[in-house]
Amino acid sequence: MIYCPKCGTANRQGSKFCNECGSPLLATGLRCPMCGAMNPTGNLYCDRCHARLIPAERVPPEEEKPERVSPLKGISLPSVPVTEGGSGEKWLSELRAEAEEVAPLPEGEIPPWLAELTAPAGPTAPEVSPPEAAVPEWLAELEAPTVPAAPEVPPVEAAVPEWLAELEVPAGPAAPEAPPPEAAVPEWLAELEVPAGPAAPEAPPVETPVPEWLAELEVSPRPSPEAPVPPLAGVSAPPSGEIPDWLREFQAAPLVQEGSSAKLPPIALVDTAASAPAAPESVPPVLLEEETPIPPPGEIPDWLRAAAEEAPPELGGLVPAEIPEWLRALQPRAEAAVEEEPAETEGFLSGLRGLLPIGRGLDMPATAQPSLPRAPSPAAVARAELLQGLLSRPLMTSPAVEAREAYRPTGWALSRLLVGVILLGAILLPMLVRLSLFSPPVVPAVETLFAVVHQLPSGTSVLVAWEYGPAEADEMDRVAGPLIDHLLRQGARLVVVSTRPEGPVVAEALLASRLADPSERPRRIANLGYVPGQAAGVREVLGNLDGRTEVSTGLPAAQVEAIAGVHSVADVGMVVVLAAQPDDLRVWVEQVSAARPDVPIVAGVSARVELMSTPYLTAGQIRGIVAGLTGGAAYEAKLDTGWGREYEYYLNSLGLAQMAVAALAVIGALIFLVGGRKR
Amino acid sequence: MSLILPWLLIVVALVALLWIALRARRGRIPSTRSLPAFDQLPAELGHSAESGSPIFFTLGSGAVGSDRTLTSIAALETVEGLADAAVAYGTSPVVAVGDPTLVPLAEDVFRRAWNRRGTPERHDPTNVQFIGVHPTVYAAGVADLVLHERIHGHVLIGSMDEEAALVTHAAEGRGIPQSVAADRLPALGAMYPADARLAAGEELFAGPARVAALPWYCGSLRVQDVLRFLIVAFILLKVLGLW
Amino acid sequence: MTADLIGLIVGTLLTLLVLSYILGDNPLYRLALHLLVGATVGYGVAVTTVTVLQATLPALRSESPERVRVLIPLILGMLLLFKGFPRWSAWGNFSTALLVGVGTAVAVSGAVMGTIIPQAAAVGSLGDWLREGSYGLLNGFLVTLGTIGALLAFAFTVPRQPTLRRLWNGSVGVLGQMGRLFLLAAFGAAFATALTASLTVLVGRVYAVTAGLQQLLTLIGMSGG
Amino acid sequence: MDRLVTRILPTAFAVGTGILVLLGYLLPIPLLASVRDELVRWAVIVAAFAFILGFFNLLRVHSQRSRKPGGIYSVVLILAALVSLALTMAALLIPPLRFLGDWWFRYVLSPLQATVAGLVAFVLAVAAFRLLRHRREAGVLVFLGTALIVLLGTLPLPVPGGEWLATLRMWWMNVPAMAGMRGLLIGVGLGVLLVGLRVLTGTDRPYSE
Repeated sequence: MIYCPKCGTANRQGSKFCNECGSPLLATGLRCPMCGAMNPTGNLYCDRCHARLIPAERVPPEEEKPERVSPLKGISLPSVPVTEGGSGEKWLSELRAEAEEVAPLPEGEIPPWLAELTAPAGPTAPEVSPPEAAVPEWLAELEAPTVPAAPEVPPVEAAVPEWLAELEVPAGPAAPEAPPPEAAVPEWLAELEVPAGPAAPEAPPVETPVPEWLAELEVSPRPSPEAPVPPLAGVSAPPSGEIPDWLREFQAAPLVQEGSSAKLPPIALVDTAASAPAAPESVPPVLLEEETPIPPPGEIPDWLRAAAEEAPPELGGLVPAEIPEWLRALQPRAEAAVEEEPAETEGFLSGLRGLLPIGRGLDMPATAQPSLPRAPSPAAVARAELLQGLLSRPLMTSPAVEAREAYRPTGWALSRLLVGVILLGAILLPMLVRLSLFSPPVVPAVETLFAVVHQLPSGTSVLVAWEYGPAEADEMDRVAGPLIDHLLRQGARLVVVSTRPEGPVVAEALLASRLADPSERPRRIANLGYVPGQAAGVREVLGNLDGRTEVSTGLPAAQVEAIAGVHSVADVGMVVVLAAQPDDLRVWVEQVSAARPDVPIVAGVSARVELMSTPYLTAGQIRGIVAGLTGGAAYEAKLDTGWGREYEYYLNSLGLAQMAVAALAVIGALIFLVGGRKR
Repeated sequence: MSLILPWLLIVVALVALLWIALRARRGRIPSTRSLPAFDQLPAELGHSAESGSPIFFTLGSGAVGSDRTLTSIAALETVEGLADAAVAYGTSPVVAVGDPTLVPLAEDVFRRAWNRRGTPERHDPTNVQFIGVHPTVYAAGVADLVLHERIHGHVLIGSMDEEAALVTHAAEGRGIPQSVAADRLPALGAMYPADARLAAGEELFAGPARVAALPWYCGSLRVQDVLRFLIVAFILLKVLGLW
Repeated sequence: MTADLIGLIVGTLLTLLVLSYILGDNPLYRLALHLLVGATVGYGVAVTTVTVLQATLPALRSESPERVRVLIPLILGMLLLFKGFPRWSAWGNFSTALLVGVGTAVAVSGAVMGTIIPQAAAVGSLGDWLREGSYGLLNGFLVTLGTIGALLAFAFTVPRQPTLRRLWNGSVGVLGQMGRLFLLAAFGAAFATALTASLTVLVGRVYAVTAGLQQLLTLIGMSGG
Repeated sequence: MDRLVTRILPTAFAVGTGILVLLGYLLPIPLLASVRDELVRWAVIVAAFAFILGFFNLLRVHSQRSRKPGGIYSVVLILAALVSLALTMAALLIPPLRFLGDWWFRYVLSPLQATVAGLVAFVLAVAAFRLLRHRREAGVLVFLGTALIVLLGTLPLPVPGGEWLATLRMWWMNVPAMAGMRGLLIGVGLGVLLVGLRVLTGTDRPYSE
């Protein structure tokens, strides 16, 4: 439980705001980078594995702390302050981006993808206490929500992968640029060191800080008389505290003054080609000391051979491991004899060799002497081949998280084919076998529309809003056809306008097919074309009808006879709206009733608009409506314009197709009711 | 039509919004009920980062400048709530828009997310795709993308009608988990039987509050509830003939 | 005449390619679809730019104050094109600001004056219902219950105090459950009407293809025979 | 200077135009109404430029994709876009070439758009078939029941129950479905209103840096 700092209420783990007073809940714990245990925010060391939680460096004062730019609750994000004008070179920001993705988060908050890796796969979404009665999944009111409980993605194994645990820099503000002065030395290595002297190293280490995982491979460079140094590189120190005596004799002379934590390169990656001074025989050579001449491979140094022959009995049954051939080949050795280099005599660097003499050539740039490449010795060639072999081996990485290949839902192709075949069959059947299953129904709205159009005096001009394009033409042509035909028969003069780019072209096609005598076209029909801008365009065109150009003839509208005497919507006897979308109907009804409330408005709409259009019908704003193919068929039956044959085809096909889909829905319901829910 | 009622509604809404904004500043942020369509998006984003394939957003064809503007803006804010997380994971989602006015606004969402992260040059403007002007053509184009691109999850949020069924059909065919938020009735009729977590009608506008959880988003949901009760009272008064 | 014949062949062929999606997603369908997406965008760009330019250019040439009123949107339009280049994208903020501002106002006024108030007021009163006879009362009551229920089904925030919360669940929660059923009725009706509309279009397309094929067969028969 | 041009001025501009246009709707003052119409006309012109932006976005996306496997489709798309642009421009601007534009619209665009609209019926049918696989709560019966009533009531079979089904459909659409639709539309209206107020008060700034 998390206790709210303001009102003390106990809130559930992981909630971001207090349930009682709503104040944001501060971070409630620090996760130990080594063992993952959660520690109270105040801890310096982890309770379980005593690893240091907060690095020893100075905590940046308040104003330097990067202010959280986007306080995104629920998603714990490494937020990076926006650096004005880009920060340094591009490679640095990319490095920062990768380092940030790997480095742990400042307040101990772990990004969900990682939290999933460490914590057992639990619900990661920040749960807000959902009130009992309010439905968890919005429609699952009577029964458990159908949301698939088990996430499809197989939960990633909970244990932190080994490579990630090592890579994590110890918790604490992970500013990658600021080199941590001293990597937290693991427990077992700390014991081998001399208990840290009070004097913290004044001179910051010259070499670059060695990352944690690399430090483990090195032998502690600070041998002290009491704690001898294990002789061989790479041999990890015995875990128990006391040092076996076989080890003690290999103890090297105190080379480095106590207290200096100079970090030497871990493995003797010594550039033996450089003119390193030959260490005098008297000082027992330590493999890692830079200046020690390494005997050529095959020829064992006498101190090692002595140790090998002696095989001191008290080894406690430990047979001295003989060095395998491939490791010996890797053993570096001195290539050329190097001349003597005087050791330093005084100052705190006394005893060190190979130091740059003060004054001589310090100002000279360190140029490498170009040594002519001699024929590489067979050993070097062998080493190179071995390295090449290692590199050419395929990279063994953790099994790549293959893209979760989407599983195909069961019976998908089968149900798709079944529905397709039945649907096409139902549509084609009336063409093969002459059916007369369905006849045009009697629709009250069509009756009123027919009556309104019937009493229209001859010669009145009618404004037609053509709000459909080619995609809806197959349905809307059959809805609008009889209505337009009836208007033309009544002697009305049509003024066509559209707020869709494709409207005028589709209008031309239908008007041409429905006008009995094409020569009467200029007298009967004026197509004013496309008006951009939904409601604003409509308002504009209602105010000024004859100011536009007629599409089919290209003449200005004033010269077209069909629109003579009509300047605005005030001069129009009726408005017909042919709408395939509910919005278009609403826009036209609002604008026309606003501009001229008493003009009769009728509509021819698609089936999908029928549900939204009934309020206008009941409110009296629209006098009559013909909706969908059934409406068109009913109107055609009353008008009998000779298109009856086509309507019969359409009606039967549509009726059968609807029956087919209804049957499919019921069958599907039974199948999947019995067959079981989605896995 | 008298203009008193619209003024009354807008003024009351403004006053309620300012009052709740003050309460939110004092820490009293209302907790909202959970909406599965949005609550699982952050986790979905994590999985998508793991699998390396992006999440696909279908923003619909609601033109900015028309009366569908605010549905598209709510959808953009939901995507913006996820943009910072997506950018932090390095997988920036693919967004398909059906109206040209949405192209600049959608690109800005990700460009600013990369700017906030400090690496503006990693912004790839082609992750916002303008597909087709006509709604049905847009839906068919998006369905083709969903069928053939490597995507991890599909989120449909915005202004669409029943042609949205083309997109959810394609995503269901590939077994891709989907979240759908639609506010138009034909779309809701087509989306209810689809294989998707549904947020219906007004719940689309709760998307930003659930994904980004900023105080003023949660506050405005509380205002919607306040207005809801006022309208219920108005309806009851009208039924009793007192208005 | 040959243009119509070629057109008929092309139209019928393209319709068949798109209908083949019913049997399964195939490369031919994808070709036809990509052709459609490209053609629609090309058509849209052409119509919009020509219409807008035809509306603005004459005003630009005339010396009247009308010029200024047209110049500003054209400049804003040019600025919007900067959004195509991420580096100067910020300069297009004015144009998107105009689109968002105007769009917001249009949407808010549409929502308030076109949807909320008319729909809330359309519930009618007891008097109206009684005038429609005994059924009127039942219908009116059901519509009111359903509207209020559907509205309360979306309630987002819940009171925190336990006592208030129990009261809330008892009242708003129950009404919300019922409202959800009315919402599902609306979804079912929307589904059915949308299905009827698109089925009509599908029937029309199948008829167009069969008519086209029959016409081509007769032509081939005629020229062959 | 940077903050002023990319943040403060656009915010002022958006809030200003928004409030002006909204007042144009809410106050019956002719001056405000003309300012409102003028600003809406500006938005239409700027939207046309957005179309050009969208067109180049399409070309850029698909030219990139045409280099990847399966790029032939993107090549077809780019060609179709350019041909369609040229033919329609010619049809609108050069009267003698008008028949080309009409041919392209009538025999390529229309059949394709109509047939894709027809596919919507197929996918809706598949969704109806698999309805119980995705939704398992009691409410699905209301959805299925309503869909069947409205679907079968549209074109009743000439069987005796046919007439009764048509009247049941009429009632079902005018009472339960209408009530649900009304609640939904009012709810969506509230959502739109609140997002609008957040934009008009400058809280949400999708346009600003």
